[in-house]
Amino acid sequence: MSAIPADPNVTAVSATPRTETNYLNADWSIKSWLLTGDHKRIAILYLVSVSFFFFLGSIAAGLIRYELTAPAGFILESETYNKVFSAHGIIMVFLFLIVAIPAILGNFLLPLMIGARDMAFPRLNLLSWYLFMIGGACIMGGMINGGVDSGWTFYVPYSSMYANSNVTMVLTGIFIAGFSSITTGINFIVTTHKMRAPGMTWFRLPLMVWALYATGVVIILGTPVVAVTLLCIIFERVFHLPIFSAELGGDPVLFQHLFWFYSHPAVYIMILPAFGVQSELIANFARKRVFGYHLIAFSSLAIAGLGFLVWGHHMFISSESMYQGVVFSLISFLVAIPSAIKVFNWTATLYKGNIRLQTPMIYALGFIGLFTIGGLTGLFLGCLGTDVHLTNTYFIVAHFHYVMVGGAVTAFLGGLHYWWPKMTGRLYPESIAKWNAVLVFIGFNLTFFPQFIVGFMGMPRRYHYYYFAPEFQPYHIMSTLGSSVLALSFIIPGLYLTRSLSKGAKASANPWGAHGLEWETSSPPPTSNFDQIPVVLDEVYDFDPVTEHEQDKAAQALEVPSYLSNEAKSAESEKEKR
Amino acid sequence: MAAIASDHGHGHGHDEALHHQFENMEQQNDSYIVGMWTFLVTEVMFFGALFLIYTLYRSMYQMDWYLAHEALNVQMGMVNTFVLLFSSFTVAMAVRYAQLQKKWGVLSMLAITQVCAGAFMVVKYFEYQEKFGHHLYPGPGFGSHPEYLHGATPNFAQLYFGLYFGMTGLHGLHVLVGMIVIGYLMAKWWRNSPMVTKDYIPTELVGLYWHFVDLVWIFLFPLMYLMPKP
Amino acid sequence: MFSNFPATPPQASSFSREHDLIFYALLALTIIFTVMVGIGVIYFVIKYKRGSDADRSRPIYEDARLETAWSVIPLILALIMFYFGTKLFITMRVPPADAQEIFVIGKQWMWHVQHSNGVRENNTLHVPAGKPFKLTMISQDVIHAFYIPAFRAQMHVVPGRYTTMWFTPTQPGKYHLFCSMYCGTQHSEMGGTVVVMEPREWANWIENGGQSQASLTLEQSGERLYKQLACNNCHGAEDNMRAPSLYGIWGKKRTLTGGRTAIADQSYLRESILRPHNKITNGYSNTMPVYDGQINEEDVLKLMAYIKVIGSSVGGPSSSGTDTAAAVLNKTKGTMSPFAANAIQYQNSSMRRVDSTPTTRSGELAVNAIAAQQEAKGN
Amino acid sequence: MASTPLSSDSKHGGHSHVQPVWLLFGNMLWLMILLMVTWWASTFDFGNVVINNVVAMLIATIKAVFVIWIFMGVMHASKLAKIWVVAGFGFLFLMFGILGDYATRQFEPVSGWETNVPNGGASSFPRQWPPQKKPEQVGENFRPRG
Repeated sequence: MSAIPADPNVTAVSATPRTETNYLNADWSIKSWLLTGDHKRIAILYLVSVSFFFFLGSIAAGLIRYELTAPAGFILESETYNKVFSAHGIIMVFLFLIVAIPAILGNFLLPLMIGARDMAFPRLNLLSWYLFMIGGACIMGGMINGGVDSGWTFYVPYSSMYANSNVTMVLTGIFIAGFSSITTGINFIVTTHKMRAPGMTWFRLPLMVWALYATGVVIILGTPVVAVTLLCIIFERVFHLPIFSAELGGDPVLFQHLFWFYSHPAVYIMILPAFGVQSELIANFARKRVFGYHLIAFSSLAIAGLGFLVWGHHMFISSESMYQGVVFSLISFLVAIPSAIKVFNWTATLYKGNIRLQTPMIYALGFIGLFTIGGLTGLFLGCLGTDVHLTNTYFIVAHFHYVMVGGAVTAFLGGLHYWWPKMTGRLYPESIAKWNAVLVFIGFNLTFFPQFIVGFMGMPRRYHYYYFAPEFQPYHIMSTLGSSVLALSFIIPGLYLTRSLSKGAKASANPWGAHGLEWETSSPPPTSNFDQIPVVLDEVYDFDPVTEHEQDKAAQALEVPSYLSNEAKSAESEKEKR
Repeated sequence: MAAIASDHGHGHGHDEALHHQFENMEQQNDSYIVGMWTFLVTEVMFFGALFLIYTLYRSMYQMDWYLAHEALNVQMGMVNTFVLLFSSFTVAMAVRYAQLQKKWGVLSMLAITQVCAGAFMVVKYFEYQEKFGHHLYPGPGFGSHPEYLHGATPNFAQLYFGLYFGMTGLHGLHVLVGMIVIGYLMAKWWRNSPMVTKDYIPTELVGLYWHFVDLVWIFLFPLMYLMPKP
Repeated sequence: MFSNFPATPPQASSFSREHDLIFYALLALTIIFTVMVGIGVIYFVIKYKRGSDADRSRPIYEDARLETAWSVIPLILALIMFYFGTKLFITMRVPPADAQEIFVIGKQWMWHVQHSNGVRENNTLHVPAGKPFKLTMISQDVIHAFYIPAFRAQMHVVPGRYTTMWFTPTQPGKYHLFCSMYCGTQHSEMGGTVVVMEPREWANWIENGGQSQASLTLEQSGERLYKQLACNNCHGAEDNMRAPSLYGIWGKKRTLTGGRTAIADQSYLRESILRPHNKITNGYSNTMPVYDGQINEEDVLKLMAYIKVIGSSVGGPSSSGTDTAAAVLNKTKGTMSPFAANAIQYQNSSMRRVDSTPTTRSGELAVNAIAAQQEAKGN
Repeated sequence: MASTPLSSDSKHGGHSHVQPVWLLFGNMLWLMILLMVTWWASTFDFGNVVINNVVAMLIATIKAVFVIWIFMGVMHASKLAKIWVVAGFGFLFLMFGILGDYATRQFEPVSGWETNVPNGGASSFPRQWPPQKKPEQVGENFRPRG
């Protein structure tokens, strides 16, 4: 995209002096951080808080896995086990997955990628973070005060009438966190429509922006429905207004309808930004324009649209009428097509590219593999015949972990590594990160593949004991083994990324030589992003593989390894010269 | 692509009301309007789910809900609807005066709107008082005076009143929030703060919110109070 | 090594084979697509690694043919899988007319199973191989789910309405029974075993009333409860001033106050027992006491079974198994319970067909035999 | 779609269209008349109950359209705002697809499902709040406690 093709191996030593003010060191006071309107600072605030909640959720996950290695459990009573898996579900869904990529990478990158100074409503953006923290505090307050044991789905007769753990506190927390998600959605939609730089037409937008726009639309149309449904449970528990109670003729299945009407689009809120990150990584590390740009952009919107028509496939056996089941199964199969198109397009992008196997690219390639398995196992659950046997078993647990951890978390890590130099102005250690990416892939598969098998054998979800079915134990032992490897592979990036904040090499404006408006400004960018609003003159990702290839050959001829490590070497050589 | 950033947009004089992230007033105004409408779409979905629950249960228990709805006082409902329609008109006038930057016009219209909103809440208070008196609030004591149920089966009538208190209560809460926001807006106009005098958008946004609250009542009133005989 | 390391659930019902066919077809599809994408990615990464000299001229960015190909082909495969899945789903959801009915009541953390000839079980289910069984299920508190992995059958058990599930066990043996919908503290302990027996073995088992103490058939205990609750004070043989007669109302259309009409099926009877004020028969007032909260679901089932049998010689149109066995209670002098007779006759039939056509019942109900035996044992 | 907000030569100042008083007042009067029509429609019986409901909702929708078009100023708002209004309310009907399940329930082939009243009745368990009940420890799956 840059008029002067940035030569990746000759690092453009930025003319401006190294210690110019940027959004990080502009003002060190706490007040400037807590009352900031700057979308980049809000993204950093989100990064810190979301990572904290991810850590808590992972502890709960570790506890579950450890508890399930023995058929009759180790240290937990059933009551506590139910609270632990509910905590894992609620924290991971409402405080990590729905928030992570949109609020951290989305908030940071959207204005940069479309050439705007900030989000359309900066103060609303800050309100979104405060609502998230208040919601998170309420949820964690509920957890500490005794936890909630109704699972993250809060099915009605149990959550409204028979659960005597503090469901009300956690539901108010989720209700408030929902509004944080709505305000982020409003910001995304209005910024994409109204704040694009001159020349940035809709088809010159990076695919990350398309994905964030589609996510914003899904958030706006879905979140209020679950907000009011959970509010009805709060009404029922606190004010005794019977809305879903079966005793008085209400219908518990109606709650499931309203809940899943949001919660299926919610899984698209989680995965669509991951598609956006994925398109960026594949395009910039294969140094080639994405194959079928228009198709990928429209398939994001197609997923956002069709996502609202398929909620019934969560309820095939919950006394939903047979005809409704058939209709939902058909539409669920149709919604799988856009995801399949995306995967094939990414694979085709690699054809005739100049592929660099750096850490973000390894995460991206891992994403393609894991998301393909995750997506295709979804077909088992969309197909009516097999869903009757597989629903509510560990097969479903494995499916949505393949899509959520294999998809959303892998893309989140890939995106975090890719934009880390831009966010913090520091480079992370490439070799450790690369091997850790492989470790994530291995640990993940070892954890969740056995769960497919134990699910097919019929172990139901949310089971604490299985001493009456000892044949499940070998798979659970394998899964716990894998989960320890996975836990390790999530801790390592936490360590070397925080270490890179102080000890990492300084990053230039464009360490990857990538194309994109966000790489035009310095890293970390100044508070108002661009000195002047850039004018976009040409297409997105306009690499030319042949010229790229010649540059690679030239770089290799000079025996100067042209990618990253060269960055550190040139920095030292520059110091010696001075 | 962006190397030669043309210095185009900064020729004309800066409006004081222009926020730093926008390039010109037209972009800013349009952004706020579209942003507010996006928020109103979420509110539509918010109340939409409740209307869906209402539609389902009413189709399931038509006769009992028709009998239970006779406990509602239609005259009070009509008064409330007139009050809200009139307040919608006064808010629209307030927005008009804001565009013409006439301070006292805005303040007077907003004052009338506050009075109307207050009247709405008072009428609602009396309605609720009457229902509590007749033991029509769902819960253990529901329906202890069956004559107020007009022959409806207690279980399904409890569903009706559960939804009645839920939906009108939530709508009342939105009216309350509207009164607070209009109060804040009047304080800003009273103190001639440039935020509202130079830029009519904040007043228009409050107007949009208030019209939405009136919109919900336009649907709530016939569904709750004026049920046709099944 | 793999004997006690199974990777697939046993195939023990008529659905299992067809279900596993679809499952393995989908598995094959998944493996093909994953391998295809995997090889594609690895090949491209190796061939077009940075600096590797491969022909990169004329890169393709848009290729309508290719894109339509990988949109249409997955669509066709998806529709094929949808077709087979739906066919199996419909067979799973429509029980055959001759299926014998079993009532299941899900209660927080245990299953009550009630065979229609009165045999009661907790957390276990004994069924003969080869006969279709229809389970009519209801929950007394929260949503549970009756799940038998070996039969590939699963259905939610919802409070407030009957849900139905059916299967035809084929392979004798002991299989797991789980509650697969989260229902509270001991959700993981709310299960047991499904014992599929040889028909003859099952006939003996049902004959001596299984292990539990079911001395009376459903209809008999219903009759006793009917008298105990003094229903017959008002509901006599004919309509009288106080209450309509219940003789022969099963399956008939009832006219209610306010011009509404309803067919007297299971839901109607249950509704009218628990909350009579909801559906008052035309010409009567709301005088019947409310039994909602006084009696539990089993009593409702007993009363309902008895009301079906009062006065009607032949069962009504609805397809539940017990209806065809209806006989006015006080006339019968049967020798063997119909189930046992039917099961043994099935055993002798030459070819063991999975969906054997039901033998018409002689209409005799051998309850007295069991009752007599019980009294003999009792005193 | 080549136009972007900045490059299009927007008229400066961006003062939106000021609505005349007679339009606002007339709109209010018209809405009050419609209110009376709604009240009359509820008392008047149009044949069967479905038509009554449809008429009531039709009048309410007309009132809603007038409030949105004139009072909320969508008449002279940008094209995008108009799309948002239509999309928002249109999406509501998509959600009413949930009722499709209840509509198709009575065609289920299994007896004991829905009679003409979709939800036959309610569970017979007495409603206690907050629920205090000790489950019976019976059945072979129970793990002997401590």
